[in-house]
Amino acid sequence: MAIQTQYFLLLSAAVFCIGVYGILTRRNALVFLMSVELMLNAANINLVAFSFHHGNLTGQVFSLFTMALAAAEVAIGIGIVLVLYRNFEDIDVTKAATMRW
Amino acid sequence: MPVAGPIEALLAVTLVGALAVFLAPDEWAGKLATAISLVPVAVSAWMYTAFDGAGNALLGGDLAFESTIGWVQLGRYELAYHVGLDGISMPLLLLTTVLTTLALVSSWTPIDERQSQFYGLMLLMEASLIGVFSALDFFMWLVFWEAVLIPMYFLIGVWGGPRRKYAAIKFFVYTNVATLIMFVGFMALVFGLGDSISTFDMPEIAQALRAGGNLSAVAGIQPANLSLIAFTLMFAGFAVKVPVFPVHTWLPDAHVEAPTPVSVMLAGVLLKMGTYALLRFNFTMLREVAEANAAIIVAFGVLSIIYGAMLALAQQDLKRIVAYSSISSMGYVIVGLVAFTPHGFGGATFQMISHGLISGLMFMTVGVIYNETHTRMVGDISGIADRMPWAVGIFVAAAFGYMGLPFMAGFAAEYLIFQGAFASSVIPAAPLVTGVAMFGIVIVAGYLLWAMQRTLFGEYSLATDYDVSRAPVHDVAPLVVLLALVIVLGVRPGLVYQMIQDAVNPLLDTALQGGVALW
Amino acid sequence: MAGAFDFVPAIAALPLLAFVVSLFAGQYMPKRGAEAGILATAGSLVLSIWTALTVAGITGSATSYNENLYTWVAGVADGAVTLRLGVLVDPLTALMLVIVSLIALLVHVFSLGYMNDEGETGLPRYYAGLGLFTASMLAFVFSNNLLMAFMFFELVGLCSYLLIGFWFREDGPPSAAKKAFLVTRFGDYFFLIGVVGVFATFGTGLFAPITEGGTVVAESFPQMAEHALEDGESFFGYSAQTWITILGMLVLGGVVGKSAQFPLHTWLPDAMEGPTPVSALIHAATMVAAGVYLVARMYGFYLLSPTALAVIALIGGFTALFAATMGVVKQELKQVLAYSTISQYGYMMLALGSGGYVAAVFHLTTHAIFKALLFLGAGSVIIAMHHNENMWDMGGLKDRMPVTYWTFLSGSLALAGIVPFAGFWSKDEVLFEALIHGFGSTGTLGTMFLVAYAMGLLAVFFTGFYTFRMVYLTFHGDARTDVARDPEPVGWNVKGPLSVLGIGAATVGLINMKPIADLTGLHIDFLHKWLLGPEEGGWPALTSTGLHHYEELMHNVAGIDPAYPLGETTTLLVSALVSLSLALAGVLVARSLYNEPEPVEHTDKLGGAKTLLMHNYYQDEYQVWLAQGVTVPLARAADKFDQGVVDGVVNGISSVSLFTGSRFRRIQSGVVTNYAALMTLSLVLLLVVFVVLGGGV
Amino acid sequence: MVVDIAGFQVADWVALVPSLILGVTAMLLFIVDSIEPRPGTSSNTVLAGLSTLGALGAFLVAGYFLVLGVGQPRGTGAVDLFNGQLVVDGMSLFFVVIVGSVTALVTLASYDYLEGQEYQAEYYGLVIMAATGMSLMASANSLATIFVSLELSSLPSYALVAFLKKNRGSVEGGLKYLLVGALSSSVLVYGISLVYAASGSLQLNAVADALAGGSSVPVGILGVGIIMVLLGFAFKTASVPFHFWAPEAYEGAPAPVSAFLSSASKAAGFVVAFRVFLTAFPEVGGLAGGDPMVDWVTAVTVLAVVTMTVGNFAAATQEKVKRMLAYSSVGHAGYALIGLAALNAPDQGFVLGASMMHLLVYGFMNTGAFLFIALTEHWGIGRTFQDFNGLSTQAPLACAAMTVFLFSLAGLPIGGGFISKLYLLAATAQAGSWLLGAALIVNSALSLFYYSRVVKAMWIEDPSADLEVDSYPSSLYAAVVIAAFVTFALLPAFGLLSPSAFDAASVLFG
Amino acid sequence: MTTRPRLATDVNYVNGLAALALFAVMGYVFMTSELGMPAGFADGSITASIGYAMFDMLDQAAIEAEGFLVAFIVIALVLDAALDGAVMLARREDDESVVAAITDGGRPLSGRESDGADAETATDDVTGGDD
Repeated sequence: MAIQTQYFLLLSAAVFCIGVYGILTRRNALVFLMSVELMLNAANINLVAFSFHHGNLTGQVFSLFTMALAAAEVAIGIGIVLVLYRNFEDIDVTKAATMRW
Repeated sequence: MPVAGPIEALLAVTLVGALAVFLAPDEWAGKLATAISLVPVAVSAWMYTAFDGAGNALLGGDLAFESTIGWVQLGRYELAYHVGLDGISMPLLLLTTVLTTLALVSSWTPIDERQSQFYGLMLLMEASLIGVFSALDFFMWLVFWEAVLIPMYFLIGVWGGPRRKYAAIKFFVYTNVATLIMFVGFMALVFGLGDSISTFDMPEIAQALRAGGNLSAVAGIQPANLSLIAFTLMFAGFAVKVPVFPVHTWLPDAHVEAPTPVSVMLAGVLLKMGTYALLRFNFTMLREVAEANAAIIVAFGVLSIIYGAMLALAQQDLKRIVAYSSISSMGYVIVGLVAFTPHGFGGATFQMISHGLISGLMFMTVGVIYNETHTRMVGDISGIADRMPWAVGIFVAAAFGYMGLPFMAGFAAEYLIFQGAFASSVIPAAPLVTGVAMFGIVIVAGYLLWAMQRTLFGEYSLATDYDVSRAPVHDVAPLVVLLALVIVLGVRPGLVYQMIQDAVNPLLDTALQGGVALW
Repeated sequence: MAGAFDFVPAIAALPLLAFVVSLFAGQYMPKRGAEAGILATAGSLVLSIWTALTVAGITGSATSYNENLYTWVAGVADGAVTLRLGVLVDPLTALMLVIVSLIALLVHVFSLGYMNDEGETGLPRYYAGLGLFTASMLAFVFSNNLLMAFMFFELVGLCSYLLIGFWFREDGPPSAAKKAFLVTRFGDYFFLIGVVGVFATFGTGLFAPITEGGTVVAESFPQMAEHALEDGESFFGYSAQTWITILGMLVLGGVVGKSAQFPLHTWLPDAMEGPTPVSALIHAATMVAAGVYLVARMYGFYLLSPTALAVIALIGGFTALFAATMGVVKQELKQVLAYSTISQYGYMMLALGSGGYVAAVFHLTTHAIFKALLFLGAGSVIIAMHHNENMWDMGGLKDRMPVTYWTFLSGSLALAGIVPFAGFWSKDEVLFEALIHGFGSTGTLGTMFLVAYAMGLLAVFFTGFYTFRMVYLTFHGDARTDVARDPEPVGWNVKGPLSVLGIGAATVGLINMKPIADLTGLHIDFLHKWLLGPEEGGWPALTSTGLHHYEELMHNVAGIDPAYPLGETTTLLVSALVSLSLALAGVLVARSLYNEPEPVEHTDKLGGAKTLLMHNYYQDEYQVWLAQGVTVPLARAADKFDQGVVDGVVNGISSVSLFTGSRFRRIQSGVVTNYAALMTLSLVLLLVVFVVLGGGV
Repeated sequence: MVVDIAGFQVADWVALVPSLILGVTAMLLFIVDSIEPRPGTSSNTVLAGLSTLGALGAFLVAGYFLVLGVGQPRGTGAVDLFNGQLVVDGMSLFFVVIVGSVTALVTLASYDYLEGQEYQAEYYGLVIMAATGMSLMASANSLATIFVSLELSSLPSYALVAFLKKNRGSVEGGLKYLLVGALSSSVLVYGISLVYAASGSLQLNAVADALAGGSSVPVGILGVGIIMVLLGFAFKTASVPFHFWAPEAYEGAPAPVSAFLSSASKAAGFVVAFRVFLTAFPEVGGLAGGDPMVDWVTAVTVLAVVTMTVGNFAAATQEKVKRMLAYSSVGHAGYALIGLAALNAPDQGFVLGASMMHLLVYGFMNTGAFLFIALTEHWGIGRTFQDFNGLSTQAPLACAAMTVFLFSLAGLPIGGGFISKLYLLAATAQAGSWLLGAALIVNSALSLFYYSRVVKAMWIEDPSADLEVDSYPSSLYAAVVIAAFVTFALLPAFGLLSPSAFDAASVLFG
Repeated sequence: MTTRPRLATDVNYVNGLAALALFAVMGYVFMTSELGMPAGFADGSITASIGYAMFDMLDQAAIEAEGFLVAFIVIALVLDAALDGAVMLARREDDESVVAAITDGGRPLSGRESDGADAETATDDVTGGDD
């Protein structure tokens, strides 16, 4: 007896929203990136779950790409956080707010 | 069909000439531009004599100097370079070329910096204006129509008076919005014509619309309402250019700030674009709507006449006086157009020409006086007739021309408009409305006479610290030419009125039914 | 065969040529352009006389002439009227042409003395103005349609403006010029509506039908109106009767303005700021007559509307009295003459309104002569007085300038209406016609005529009084100033015209001595016959501008008939005696008050009325108030409204947009966390709207 | 598989040559970078030349293909590659033309701009890599391909924005771009996962087929997915509400990068959006008639109105020219969104074609405008409007070019922007989308106001005493002038490309 | 100075509400959706099928999937680009001298004192902003 797919959806939504919550409430750039990872993985949950639901592997395969991409994104992200620190002496994302309006 | 006709020659000469003038050194840019602009004058004068058009350009008349080249295929619609003249556009074209040359000559004195840019832009503007009056493909017409704004923006913005930046941007944005609104209206019509139309050729569209029954619903709006909406949008758009109360406020600012030659072009030709477009679009293509809403339209016309004149009465700045009176004068055109009578249309078109000449003359004269006195305020000058007899003499003549003195062009135009409007079967209570509109001729006399009394006559005094002497010949010469033209047209209106009538009469040929009134 | 009629256009063209020559070449001529004007007006006079002789049948069979000569605007489409210029010559025209060109010539000559000899500058401009005026006036006179008449009517207004404002360096003349043009423009506004209306209604503005070989090829608008009235047509939703009245009243607006009738008379006294020859020519003899002439010209039209006639008569009668009373207290020579002019034109209007067509034309003729004379005489005095016009500074000039005095006296007697001078005959006829038509006409029309008559009669007394007050103050008594003791002598060019006119003023009344004719049965009412036509049947019926036709209309349409309460002859004599004795009474009162060596002002005796009269019944004040107290504030208010509201909305839209923009950019707080929050919120919002509420679930 | 290109029977992947050229160029640049003896020693000329050539090659080949009819009904018909993972049709080639031309201009201009900078090889490599991603986006026909190619264009862009490592603005812009981008890409991928959940496919045509069934589709899940996908693309196109990165990134980034992102990247975002929504979701949106399951047309309409309004209104009151252009870029995204919003029109191809043409013209005029900013940065005259005062006295040619850009952006007939904007307006009229039309008019007017502020500064205001332009960098100038010429030429020569756009657009509507 | 993650004390909980709202909406939509029972996979090696799918060898896969070859190649490029970009950003210059920051012009910026940089990191002369 397979679990109702809806509950996977609920789980992924929860993970997604936790990621969003992290982004919204925390100022640390690294935490920001981590939260994004959570959101990407929420998508992966869906992909895998619905891969099973639909009986094709498209979603599963795609989830692998998502992971790879997450890695690439973090690479660039870390790079930027580095230069951010060099310029602003901090990795608080709210500190880098010289340009606005 | 020949591709290189005289209209192409006009466009080419002005555009290439503009380029040449841009690159010319300041010292002789003015002379060069004037020399170049004589070519269009000569060509258009020749065109006038060789004019062989008949009927209305949009209603299947024979066009003079027509040429067509395919331009762009846009979706289903074919845009073309299509130019040609009829009895309405020929005089306006002539007005443009003549007035440009005279304005260029009148620039020699006041324009003393960045001259090559100034004269280049003036020629660019001439090119655009020639395009506006000769184009018969809507999109191409629109290109020229909007292209006029660009030189105008710079001409006011760079060489204008103290508030030139404000005036320039106001003019720019105001008229641009108007164009966009008008565009939506026209496109709604084109879409309403549906598959029967696959071009933006104005004659084709006009004939399809006048044939009746070709409109279909667009986006759920039924044909009758569609044409009403389109009419309203187009009227609103063109009204800004005319300008009609209450969308006129860009005009006084633009006029006051613009240097004299630019004011001349603005009042002399640019305002006519609005009424020309009204005639070509609203009153030709959607005649039935115009007739159904004649009461409202004529109300705008009369309001412009009286209100504009009242405003002129309250002004102290000579240029502002003339500017507001332009609003008043253009109101007559609206009244004439909406009369839907031969003399109404003809007189309105004739008024475009005559007001072009007379307001140009007025602005130039004010400019000549300004060149010497460096003030235009009524209270600052008096008795200037003592020092500049010829300029003042022409001023007086111009002012009387403006007041509609017989045997000057203005009287012919206004009389014909009144004659047309009085007998109109479209305007409700036509005699009464005409009578009210005519009261403008009293107010115009009031403010012009008042201004003349204060500035030209009395004991000589000047508030500014300048030594006033007689105006140089090249300042006065354009005035003389214009005055001569005004008188010639006043004595013999038929010189242009014949071809105008020939072109406007077809507008009245078929009675159209089914216009929806706004209320 | 080139007859006189082929040269009629040249009557106007010659002075026009003089205008051009004077304007551009005047400064190179010894008399600064006067030569051109004199030659041209002399030529015009000759041609006019030739024309008049032709009309009279002296050079052949009597004839008239009416042709369109120039198509000004051709109406191509159906229903588009064609506007033409043409020439109409009939007895009225011919008479007026002679008057105008004669006085123009005399004034040109007089100007040599008044302007050239006084060393004025700007004379080419002056003579150009005179030339243009003469041309326009003459062309107005022979206009064959209403539009052409209007066009030249306006042109004479322009010339009036230019000539009043001739001394532009002073403050007064430009202001007076402005006022003159503006007030007449106000009248012309109605006139123009009338013109447009006539053309719109009848499709033509012809005064008289154009005939060809005895058949009418183009009908005139009075005739068409007549037919419309008979056929009971209606125009623009009005019955023909009402509409004709409306049109007539509209045209009357121009008449009232130009002929300085109440309430648009206020410009004329101010117009005296202009050079005196100009006053003589334009503001006394000719241009001011244009209004009256116009009514006479289209008399066939006015006769169709009793209402219009009554209004004309009342305006005329009232103006005659009203202006005469104001003339009583004036201190300046030309002011007295100005009010007198207004008053005299009132008589003409009275005559026209009450069916006295011949009387009106008669008075027009005599008045042109004697008023021109008076103005030129005044001009002569002014030269002598070094341009001081105040009568209280004069006195005793009688002995020092006899030519001026005697001619002036001739004019004054004519003006006062003392037998046998010209004014007596014409004024008497005016009053007589008003009287008998007042008794004879039915209903309120007759009453109106009688009221108008009463006012006109009363004015006779005042006329006699102010005229001789003027004469006594100016010429009699002791000289009151040094200048008056030693006035500047005037030359032949002043005396010549004065003499011509002085003789005219004494004799011109002889052309229509109606009372004598009636009493003696002699046919010496030449003017009456002139207007009636050479034959018993009058002018060919087709012309429709003949007196015969008018008399028919008066009887048939307007219901104006003569009635003689005391019998025909007695009424005639009583009427003449009453007016003559009133005039004499006026003269005698003036004599008793002012004919003494050291006259003093008696105006204080008038009490409160003095202030009223000195202020011209506050007519100027209320008109100035209308202009400056009502119109200007209204214009200012409109300006405020325009700047504040109309333009304010435009600027407001711009400000609001920019303010909105400055708020919108605040959304971009610079803090990336906030961005994320906004993104999340908008995601939630979109989901709610388009998924939850959008029927997705 | 073989297709017929200009009479030659060639393998179907040949249709992909434009993208391949870009990809190969990117690889070459990496090789140059990695074999250089010491970092920064590679010749700027070689790098810039190579990238410009590559971009130009892609542009020319794509343009040539368009002319030949590759991928279009009159030629080969749409070329499906790799089982529908990629498709080469008129639209993809059209957008490769945009991307290629913009990239060429940007790399050309960068030659001068980067003078004396380190990491030039990386710079060009990243630019061309991003361009490769964008060209692939134009061809991507599966959500998977779309996602990865979108990331291929995004990730180098983050680095490019932060390219000036010692400049706080640049770094801050890069950071914000990255963070918003990361958030957006997770929203996008989550949306994709939900679309997959609803349809069981990622390939667009398969998605459309699966969703066409109707009754069994979980509409709610699909709706959330579609909205999230839409927002994911909104990020790429800098549309509200995912536009927040744009003003800062454009302002902080080196100006050529701003040009690149605001023109090419935006265009690529639009092509993806067009393709996804019109290939996969037409029936869902009710375009085939009937009630929409998920009314994304209305959603896009709302986004379009809000985007153009926010962008233009915020731009109106800016003090810095570059930031103004950044906001105006947001505004133009709103205009281009009309292509997906005014689809109630009977002639949908007209609407979409207008939008595509606008993006093409926009590519030149906006790139030109930002490159002009690059020029001013090169001169170091400052960034505010006042700093531009009287610039025309020093650099009339460049200022004239800038005037052409700005007026064309404002929709005046001095460049192709006139026609394209009017066509968008016409599209709203045809669809009866009065709201869109009114918003377009209001915003257009406002944009005229703020664009002309720059013009006013350059031509009307008097220069301050210390304004001095001491150098006239040739390649930057060349890029600006070429862009100006093309912008202007697109007015009379609009018809050269517009048939391609309208044909390509019409095809998508069957 | 944050150099490593710490328990945040300055968390912005208000913003967090947005996340909760999002969860509420998503949860509502998901839980009200009708989803049938999962179909499950066909028999065969999932891992192998994934591999085949990645290289477009779909005819050999036991379980159906779409091809991912293009995505595979592209992801390679993405990683490449990311690496390049990350290295470029992360690399520390030997020479700590300040390179002229091009985006900041040589002239004072108006109206923003805090813009630009501290004295030691930027060449900006932030004195006397005029507006």
